[in-house]
Amino acid sequence: MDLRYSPEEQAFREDIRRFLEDRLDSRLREKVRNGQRLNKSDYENWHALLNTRGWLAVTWPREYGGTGWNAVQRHIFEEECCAAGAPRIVPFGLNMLGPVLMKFGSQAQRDYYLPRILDGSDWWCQGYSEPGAGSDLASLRTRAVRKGDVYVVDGQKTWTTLGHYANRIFCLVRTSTDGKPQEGISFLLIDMQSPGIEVKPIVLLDGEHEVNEVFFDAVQVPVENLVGEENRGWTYAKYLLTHERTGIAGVGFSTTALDDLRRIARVQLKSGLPLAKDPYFAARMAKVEIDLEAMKTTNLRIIAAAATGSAPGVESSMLKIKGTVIRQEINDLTRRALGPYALPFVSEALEAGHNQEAIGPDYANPVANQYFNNRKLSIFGGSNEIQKNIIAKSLGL
Amino acid sequence: MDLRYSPEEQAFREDIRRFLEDRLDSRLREKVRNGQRLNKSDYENWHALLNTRGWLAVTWPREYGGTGWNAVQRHIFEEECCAAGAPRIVPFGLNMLGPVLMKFGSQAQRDYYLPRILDGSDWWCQGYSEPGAGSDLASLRTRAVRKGDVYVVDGQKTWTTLGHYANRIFCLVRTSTDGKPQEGISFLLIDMQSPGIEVKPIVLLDGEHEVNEVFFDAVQVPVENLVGEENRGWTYAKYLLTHERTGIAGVGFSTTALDDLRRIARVQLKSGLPLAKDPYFAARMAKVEIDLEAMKTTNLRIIAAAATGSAPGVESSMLKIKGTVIRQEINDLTRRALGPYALPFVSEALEAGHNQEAIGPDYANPVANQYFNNRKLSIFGGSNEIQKNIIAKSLGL
Amino acid sequence: MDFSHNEQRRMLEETATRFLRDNYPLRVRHEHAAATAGFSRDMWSRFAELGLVGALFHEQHGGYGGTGFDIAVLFEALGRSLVVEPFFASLLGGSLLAELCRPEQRALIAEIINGSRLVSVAHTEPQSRYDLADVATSATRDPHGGWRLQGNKAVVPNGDTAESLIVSARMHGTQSEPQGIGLFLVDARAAGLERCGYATVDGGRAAEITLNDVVLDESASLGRAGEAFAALENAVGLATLALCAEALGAMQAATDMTLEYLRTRKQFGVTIGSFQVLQHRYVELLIEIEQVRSQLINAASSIDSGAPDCQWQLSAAKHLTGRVARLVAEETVQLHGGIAMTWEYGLAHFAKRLVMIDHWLGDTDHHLERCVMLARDTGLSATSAIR
Amino acid sequence: MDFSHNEQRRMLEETATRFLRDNYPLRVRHEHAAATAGFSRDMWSRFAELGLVGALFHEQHGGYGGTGFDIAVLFEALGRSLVVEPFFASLLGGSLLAELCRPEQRALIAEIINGSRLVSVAHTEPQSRYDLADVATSATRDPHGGWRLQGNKAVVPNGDTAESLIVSARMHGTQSEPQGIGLFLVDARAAGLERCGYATVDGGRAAEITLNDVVLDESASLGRAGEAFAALENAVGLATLALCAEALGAMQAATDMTLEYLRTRKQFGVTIGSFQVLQHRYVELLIEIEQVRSQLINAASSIDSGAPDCQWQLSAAKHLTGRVARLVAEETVQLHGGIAMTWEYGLAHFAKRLVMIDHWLGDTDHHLERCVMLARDTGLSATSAIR
Repeated sequence: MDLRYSPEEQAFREDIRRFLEDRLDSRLREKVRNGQRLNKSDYENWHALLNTRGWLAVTWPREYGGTGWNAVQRHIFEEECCAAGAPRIVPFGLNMLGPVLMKFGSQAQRDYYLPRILDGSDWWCQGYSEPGAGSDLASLRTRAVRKGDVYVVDGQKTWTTLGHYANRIFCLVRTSTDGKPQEGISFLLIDMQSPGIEVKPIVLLDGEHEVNEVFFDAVQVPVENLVGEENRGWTYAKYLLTHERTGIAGVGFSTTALDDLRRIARVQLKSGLPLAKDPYFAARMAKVEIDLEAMKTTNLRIIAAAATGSAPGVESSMLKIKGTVIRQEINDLTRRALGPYALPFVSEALEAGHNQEAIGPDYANPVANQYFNNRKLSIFGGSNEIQKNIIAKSLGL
Repeated sequence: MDLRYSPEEQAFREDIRRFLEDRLDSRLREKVRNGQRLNKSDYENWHALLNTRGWLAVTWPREYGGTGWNAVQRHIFEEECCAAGAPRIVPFGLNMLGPVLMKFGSQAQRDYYLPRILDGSDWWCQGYSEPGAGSDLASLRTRAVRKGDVYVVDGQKTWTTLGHYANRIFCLVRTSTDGKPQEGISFLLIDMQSPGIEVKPIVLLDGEHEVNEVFFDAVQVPVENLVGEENRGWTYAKYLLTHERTGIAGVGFSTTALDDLRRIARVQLKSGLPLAKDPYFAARMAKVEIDLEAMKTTNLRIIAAAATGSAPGVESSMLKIKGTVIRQEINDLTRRALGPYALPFVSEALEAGHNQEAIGPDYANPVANQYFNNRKLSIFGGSNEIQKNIIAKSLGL
Repeated sequence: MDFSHNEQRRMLEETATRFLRDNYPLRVRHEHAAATAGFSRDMWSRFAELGLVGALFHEQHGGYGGTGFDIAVLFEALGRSLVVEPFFASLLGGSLLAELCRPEQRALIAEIINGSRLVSVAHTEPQSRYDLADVATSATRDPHGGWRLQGNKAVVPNGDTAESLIVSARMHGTQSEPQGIGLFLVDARAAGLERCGYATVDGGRAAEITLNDVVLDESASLGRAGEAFAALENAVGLATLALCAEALGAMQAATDMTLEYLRTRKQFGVTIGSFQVLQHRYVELLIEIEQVRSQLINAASSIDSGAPDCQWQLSAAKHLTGRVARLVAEETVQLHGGIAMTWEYGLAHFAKRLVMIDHWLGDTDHHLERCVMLARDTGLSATSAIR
Repeated sequence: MDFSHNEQRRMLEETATRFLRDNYPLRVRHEHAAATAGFSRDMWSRFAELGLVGALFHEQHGGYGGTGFDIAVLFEALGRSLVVEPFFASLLGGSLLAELCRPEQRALIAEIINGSRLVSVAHTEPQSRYDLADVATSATRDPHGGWRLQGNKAVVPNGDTAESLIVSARMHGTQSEPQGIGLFLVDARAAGLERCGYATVDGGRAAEITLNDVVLDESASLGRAGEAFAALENAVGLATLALCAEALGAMQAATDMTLEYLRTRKQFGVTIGSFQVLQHRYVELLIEIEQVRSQLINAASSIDSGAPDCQWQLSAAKHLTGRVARLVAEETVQLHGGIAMTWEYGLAHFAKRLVMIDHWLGDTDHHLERCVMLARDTGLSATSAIR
């Protein structure tokens, strides 16, 4: 039993830290730290920077241009990125589609698409959820009918994150209604410029445009864009969903968020004293700090198991549940910490160019919004209720 | 909107208070206040005292020797009894069987049994639960087969509270296996002295004997002891279970328990100061005090509605759930308040005669035990989960 | 004991509820909130005509209500429709005026009631958090008579549109002493008064206000010496009650929407309301909401009867409201799933208001601590609201 | 990074687990608990022979373990079987002796390890609650050399049967000063020492001890001046870790029983484990138990590496253990229903131990507060256990 990182791992961490210190654009870093809006080119620049260093495809093997890192290395990389104020890596091409193509795609698909993900030629988005099929993915109804060399696709996808930036979408579509709902699903790669595709924004509760609806009206998709076999898409989709994701507990995000909270609690005053010295608030902070401290080790235990090859099963569901609860709790405390200054919301101040004077403390503006926006954490990506069902099922209940 | 008691109600309260001050045996009062064990004659004396004053059958109409009180009066009576340190009224004959006999019993049954409940000739217990049928009462299997003038009863009941004191038991028995499980159940009155009945103690987690198993081996029960019609017992049982019970929220018990907790927190020291001044503990106490303050009014709102005739439906389920949670929370805080002195447990000190010196503060001995014993509150009498199911059903879910 | 409302209050409730149902769907609410003022002047006039503003005031001040229960009934209805018009600011400012104003200022209250004048209270300061006694803004005697105000005020509700502001300022004493606080009636266009308005997360508007040597007449000072803090505490008490009632209304709306969704939304071939986990979690909300209703009754009753534990009852109500409001907001969103995260579906707006009400006039921690302090200082323990 | 145990520790775990499985069913545990001593002397000897007592001590003191992880592994196994033999008292007393004893006292440790001597620590006092520095018992110099002890000790684990007691007493300073506390090795039969033994709710035994002018040799004083408190803190740290590990073992046993029950018990014609509400509540327990396991690893690691935040990690572990232990106890009882309330069915005994562990060496509130204080005093914030 040894909780220390090996000298190699520590050197690896140093490498990353130095790289980020030297090369991460300070304007971008500030935007992330201040909770301001990132635009498309912010992400593109960040991806390009990582790609020059060969660190973009952290889950890919070296033969495809990936890092070949193990789970612990990926974890260190994520920790350092969070700590440095780097944007997240947009996961759709890199962490979702990439692994599916490597395992189930044709040689031609791999040769064509994987390099384009790395060099930024393609921005992928995900076409899984539908208005009638959220947690119950298998009941999806977007139809693809084969006509000669093309599939004709009709239907609607929703919750398509950053779909307005994407030029390609990978979709689950129904190619058969025989058998169980899962059995007639296929996995298609679709060009967003195809005639018949329309992207409509969904404005979220904080007024932000982050997700979309995507409509398909007789969209023609070449049959060579089918991944694997027809009607086997459910298998590929599940592979994608359960594919080991180191970041699922969000420990890096929570750590940064708790640091922010602590900083705020040291300067926010309550009856003239720092809020951090108020017994009630200090106890609330200590509680979540303890939860997070334990979660760091829970996370690493599972990562370490994954690094030695034993695949994390229900453990990733546990990480998802407790990890999101902790993150949401930190968001909640940060909101509380502000007192009345949680109320003002100046949307324009989320833009980097904004230079009007802040209302209240300069860290206050995005806080309440972040609290509300992060309610999604326990809903999206398989709601916490679904995760509990999965765990219960694995126990034979 | 007026939360004040009317002058009549205040006078009524005064009457009761004076009666309890004058007549409630001080030895008995001390036993209750110190959490010591009550024996059979303690209960019998208390019933007899109330009966002399005509206040024993608080839920009965005057024509049967009851008080004829409305719900608010009953509530006042319960509050005063709790505050005075009176024992509870044993409910099986008075609050459970009595109303059933009045509504569904024969004239002969009413004439014979009701006076015997009042004068203490009969101590009833309840034969509902079975080992295989706890929350799922309808699946009960104790069988009664009619043979001439008698039913022959075979089977087993469990969780029979104070069954070792009782000379009679009212039982749900299966008289038919046709139709739905509910449809073949009958309601029988059984003499505990009948040959073939055996009562075995169940020792609870605190080492106390409070509940029993009752075994029936070819017990002969005269057919005139059937209440109402054969196979209609489910209706009577449900009437009994849903029959309006003012005390279900346990507000009187919680109030007394919170008073005790407050008294303890004023004398228990933490770092030389009263625990009641410790910010953490004070906040915990204030929280449950607020919950209880709100619950008092929730309780009265429902009682007031019942007093004007509108029957409380799911509201009594709400009272049960929140009322037990509050009581358990107070028990938990009292346990915490004691610090290390929650640990000693001298069983003999629960006897009234005991006069060895106490271990730790004199209020400490029964506290942890009470906490554990009262875990039953959310299980027995329809578990809180069953109550939530009932509410959900009533909402059409 | 009587838990029903009298005839007049039932009428108030019906009037408000019917009018809002017919004239104030969520779409209209969003339009009003998006306007420059953050509400509709026209709608405000209609509310006034209907007598809803007058319901905030006692007859002796020209109103038709003003008791704790009047305010509770009205704000519960406002909360069900998420009304953004300035009832809260008007209650705060109007109650202060009603308690303290000079005879010649009484016309102002009539103007508030008929909807022609908007008043708010500039009390909170950048450093004061929820501490009512923390006032750094100074009021100094002008050698030529009158007063000069200097300082900063924070998050003043509807402070950007109010024509009149009641400003608290320290006449003497240290920064957090209740004594020495004065209240001043200030014209929002007064020289030296600057205001910076902004939207709030929950759909309203507020302002930061700078008082840079604002010169006031003698008559601007409200009430007699030493009266201000008690009057402030009373007005804030009524406004706290109002927020609890508004939250109660919003909780009901949020849970009603959720029940409807649980009954109709299908997943895995069945309505999601058939899942036992969602049933139980929904039921837990209902139980807590009943508790909030009860404590609201306790608090309103304690105001109306002038009970000695009135401040405890109010803090208990605000604490419980804050605790339950967060639970209801988070759980109704979670029970819905993704759709609740959208602007289009209405629930999120209720959730935002429910959570942010905690940031007005003291959050759940502040009021729990206040309950502890009140009980400790006065020796008042759980004297029940029911007497 | 390596989360697996080394060979020796895996053997310790296997030995303890196998022996307990074969020789220590709950029925046997109850027999031992009901004995006058509250445990079985014979079983204690067998544990000692097996090397389980020696696992509490470092090699340099004649043991075969003594690290945080050794203690964690052993007590987790003891917790799964609810062992009542005096491992806890022996760890507390033995660690103190090992750290402070004079050369001539080292034979005592060998006697502890071979099971022939039982030692406990009489430190807590009637007024001290969980405050380690609060010692009113006095140690005064005897004019003829040696010491005289005067005072009262409370809830001393196995204090009624221990042959040797390590008694803390104040040599100088005010009642809650860490400095000035001394530790004394006292024969339990010493003149002036009275003890009153009793059962504890969780199946063990403890004693109240009165020291009425107990006269001691000079050699009874352990350690050099000023060392006592630090040694006490270390020994209590190890014992705290042990309690957390024992709780973890008991939590596993309780949830395993519950899973079995959920899978087999039928109601309404189906296994109760098919009810989604019970599934989710059970899953929530498992998640929290994994968190306790993680924090136990953090704390053990911080002890073994002498990390500067070791006390924070220990308090974090005890806080989390207290919080989760109550949850697991209450929820596993509730998930069972009535049967869990009986003495006969085993679960209640695990539930009682789980809840009462909170009352040994500081409850969940005490340790949360301690985390706040430690972070505040030392400026240590979340330095992670993972380095």
